[in-house]
Amino acid sequence: MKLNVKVRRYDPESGKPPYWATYEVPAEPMDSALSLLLHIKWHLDGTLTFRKSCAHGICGSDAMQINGENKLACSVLVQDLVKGDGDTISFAPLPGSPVIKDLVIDQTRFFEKYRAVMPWLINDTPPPERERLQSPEEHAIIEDATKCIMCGACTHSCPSTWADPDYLGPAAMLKAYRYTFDSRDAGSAQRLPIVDSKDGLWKCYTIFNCVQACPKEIDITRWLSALKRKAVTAQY
Amino acid sequence: MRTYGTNRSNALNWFLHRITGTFLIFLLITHFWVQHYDAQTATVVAQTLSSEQIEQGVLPEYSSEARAAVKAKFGPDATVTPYDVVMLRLADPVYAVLWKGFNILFLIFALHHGFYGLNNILSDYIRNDMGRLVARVLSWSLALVLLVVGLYAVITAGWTY
Amino acid sequence: MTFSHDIVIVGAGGAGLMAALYAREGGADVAVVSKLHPLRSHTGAAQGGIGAALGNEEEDHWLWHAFDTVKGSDYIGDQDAIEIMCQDAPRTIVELEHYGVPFSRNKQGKISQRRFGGHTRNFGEAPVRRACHAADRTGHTILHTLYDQCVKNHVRFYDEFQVLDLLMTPDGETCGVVAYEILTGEIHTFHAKIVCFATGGYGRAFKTTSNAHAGTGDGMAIVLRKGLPLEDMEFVQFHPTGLYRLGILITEGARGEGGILRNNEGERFMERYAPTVKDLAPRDLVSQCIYKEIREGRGINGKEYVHLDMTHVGEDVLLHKLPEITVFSRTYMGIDPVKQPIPVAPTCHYAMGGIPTDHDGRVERAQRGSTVPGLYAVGECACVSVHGANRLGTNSLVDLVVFGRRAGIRMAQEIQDRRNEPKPLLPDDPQKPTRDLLDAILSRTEGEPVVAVRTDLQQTMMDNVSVFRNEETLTQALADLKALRERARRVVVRDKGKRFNTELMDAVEIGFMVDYAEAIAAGAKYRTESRGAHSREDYPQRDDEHWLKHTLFYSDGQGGYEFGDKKVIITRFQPKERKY
Amino acid sequence: MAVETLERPPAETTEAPVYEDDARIVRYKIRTGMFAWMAHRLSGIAIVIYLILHVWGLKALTDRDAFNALIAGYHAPIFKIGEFLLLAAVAYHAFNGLRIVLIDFLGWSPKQKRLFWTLAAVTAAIIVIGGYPSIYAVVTYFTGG
Repeated sequence: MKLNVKVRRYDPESGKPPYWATYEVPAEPMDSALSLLLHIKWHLDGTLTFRKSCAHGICGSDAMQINGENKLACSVLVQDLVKGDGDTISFAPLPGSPVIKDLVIDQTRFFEKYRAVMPWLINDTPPPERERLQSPEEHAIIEDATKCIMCGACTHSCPSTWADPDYLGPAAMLKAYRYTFDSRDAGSAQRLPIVDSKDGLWKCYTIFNCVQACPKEIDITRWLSALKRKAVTAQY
Repeated sequence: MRTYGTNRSNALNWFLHRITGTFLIFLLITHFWVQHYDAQTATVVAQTLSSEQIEQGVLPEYSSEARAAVKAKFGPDATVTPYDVVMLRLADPVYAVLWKGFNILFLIFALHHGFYGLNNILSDYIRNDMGRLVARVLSWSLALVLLVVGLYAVITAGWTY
Repeated sequence: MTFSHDIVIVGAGGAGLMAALYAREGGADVAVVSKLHPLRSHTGAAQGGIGAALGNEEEDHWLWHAFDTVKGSDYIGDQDAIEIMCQDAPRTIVELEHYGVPFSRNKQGKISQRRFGGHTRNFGEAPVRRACHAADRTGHTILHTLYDQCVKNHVRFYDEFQVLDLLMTPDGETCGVVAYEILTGEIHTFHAKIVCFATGGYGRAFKTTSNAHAGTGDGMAIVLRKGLPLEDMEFVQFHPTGLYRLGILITEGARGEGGILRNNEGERFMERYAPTVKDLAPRDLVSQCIYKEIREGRGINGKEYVHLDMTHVGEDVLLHKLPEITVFSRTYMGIDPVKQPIPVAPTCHYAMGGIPTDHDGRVERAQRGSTVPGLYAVGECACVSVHGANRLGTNSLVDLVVFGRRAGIRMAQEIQDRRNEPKPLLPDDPQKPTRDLLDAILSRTEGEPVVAVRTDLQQTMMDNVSVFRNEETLTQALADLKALRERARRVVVRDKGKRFNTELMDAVEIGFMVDYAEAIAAGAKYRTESRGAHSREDYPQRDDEHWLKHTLFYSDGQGGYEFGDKKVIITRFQPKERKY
Repeated sequence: MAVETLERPPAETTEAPVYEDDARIVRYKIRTGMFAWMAHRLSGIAIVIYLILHVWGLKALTDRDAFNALIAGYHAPIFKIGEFLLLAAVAYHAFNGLRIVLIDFLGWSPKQKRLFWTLAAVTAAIIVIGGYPSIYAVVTYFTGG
């Protein structure tokens, strides 16, 4: 079938603001959305710019807004986006961060927030000779959160992030959850004050856009709620 | 690089917001019931008055239960106006303390819940810190004024009756 | 602009981050320069596990692991290096665990282990549970944890900087790299005492691959262009179970958890080829068997794939131990592995060969001991050689972490030893060759687009240099590559801008790809025997008399090349026939 | 120029601008969660405005005539419609608030969509039953009943 692919283009060197370009692209129902962009770049317009790498949903390069919703381009198929021949698919950069060019956003702020939550295991007791023990039940608490690929689809789908760019956002706070609830971690006294602040947890209004956008289907809101409860109990 | 998350905890306010919210559901149900559905005490009834009627001072008509209760309390000559219906509850000292307590609690919870929520919205959409501070001071000042007005009204109601 | 650091690591996958982390902990000033953000590295795609004789599930011994690795390598892996790797693996995994890697656990709370192809108990008796794993996201969790630790330890990251040239003094001492900042289009010089390549593999030279779009083997080509050799490039691993047509990896862990390969008759054909370990035979063998089945007309529906049957292992195992591949099958094939078999075919997966190094990651110019001052290589782009002619599943991650760690420690030590020396002087105008290269591409207005050249390159490599090769196909491939070299020099890009010009980088990469593709094809033609993943139809036997040696490929950069030999080190396990 | 870098210095050429959309509200596909949140905010704002007027109105409690006039005013048709809208806003806000509390306190996040539709049905029922008198009064007023 033939599809109309609308792409939000922005060329900083032209001095012009972003605009929509439309391309006619042949596609099969089982093609990924990324393959449409690759077709444009390789055969129609080499100037189209987007990030890509593994092309099967694990590296997290190609999160973007597809048909008005944040998705990983490589993990969503044409058949799930359109009904048939001549339909339109739209691609835009993730909303809420500065655009560098076309579908490429500046992720500086996104990764600053990640760094801010101390995303590493904190445990000052000398480690044992062998691995630290962790029961399967304790592991299960954080397993869902360890699936995160830091693609940014969640943070850039959050109305709180759009409104306030300083909001830490779901991705960073999920990292905070992942380490704080790791049975091997002893750093919650340092990490919790960061997420328990005006930039943190309390701007999560359980909107669920992040859960909807997450390509790894992580129930982010569930884990952020657990982090909220922990922050409250840690205070009193 | 900007430093994130350096101010004090907001956990208590967040927690209270949910607690007050939950309580407000029950307080509201009671409030609604008493004001609208309890035939004896409802001051707002399912009746419509035209603007001419309101200008002429026409008052809503109350149910026979309400009229009977008012007359039983304040004597057979008592008029049955909205004010009297309210005073029915507040004139009895024991009952009044209960109701006043209820209303004071309701007032405080509603103001905290409402204005905390409002502040969330303001701080979401106002980006600079000064703007946020101004909005916060103004909105909480308003809440304080309302608290004073409300407390005064609830506490003094019925004193002169 | 010139940036100055003690150590510059090129590439931020598992090996690069491991080296960076340990070098940083050793007190060195470390910069990691990567063409992708580190978390986008392809280590994240490693699924099934990382092998180590921890013995958490049953008795295991590092020597058994070493034996399996040697046998898996078809006896061409260097046994001293393999011994180091297998001995170091348990300790390294425990260190990773202490860094926070969220491994799956068994009931005792220890790291859970499972079966994997080629890993056996007591020198080949039966499959053993050796692969430590985090569900089927093992590489992903290791990559993210290492990045977290590097951030904690203030490793300096230069993300989305593509390294295009290696800088050496006239005496052959390493002094830095030249990189192109993709964001701004600026060229930068990195001045360093030590440069370490960790640029990964080259799967994108083949049409069907499990590798990322970024897997273009840049580091190998850059080193090759400096007159340094590439070792054993003819050994290219095809993973037996890639999703049909897409090449997306279905982990060997799927067979480790009980998955069975079946042909169009529903027959479990691996029983015929490897009666002891059956579906858990090493990858080279399974890939060759699948190709044989297909050639003999037993592909499913006459097409070029077979079935990976997981329907009997149960929904619980699929959802909890193999969740990713369950999702892949559902998303990309529309197949529910709980109910239907998965269509699979071999997919280009791993480069056994690469930049020759010693046990500490130091690059060697020719024979053992001929190290290049200040130059290191680790990970898939390096060849220690622990994988020989065929890598065992899980051993890539072991290679990354063990030799990444060793290189990191060694580099920190070297910086300590050389702390009073100044950095070697940069050459005059170090950026000139890079600038010229880019200007030439940007100023060209007539020519072919990159994609045309790349497609043809991938096609000829797939047709002629994949699982089975012979004199004829390899001659064809070399002829094609000669033409492709000329075409790659004349590609034209439409994007002439400075900001995030990925098309320009594609044009540079195609030049790299031609260079090492030639090393692969020429090496395959040179080695007239069949060994491991290198299967010559015209020389079907292994020939230890002539070919129990490594090949070193040197190029003049113009299509001329020559070979050198390097001895294989044998310590405990004498070569014998490889049967499973 | 050689730089001993601790943190990466900014790139030299930064003329080409990044495009930053300053909008605080973004067009995005509205699913249950975001709908629930938007409606919660809007109803919340409406209720706060009502709260301000209502508490301010309490001042009349100290004056019999003023209070009677105020209550009489509440029986005008426009206020009857307002009364209905208030009920709708309060009922929605209360039940969605309950949903948020269940999600935050009891971790009911996996059930949030089902919870939304269940509570939406309850809310609709309450609005219909509770709002019937107000609507009936307005309708009879306008149809001259």
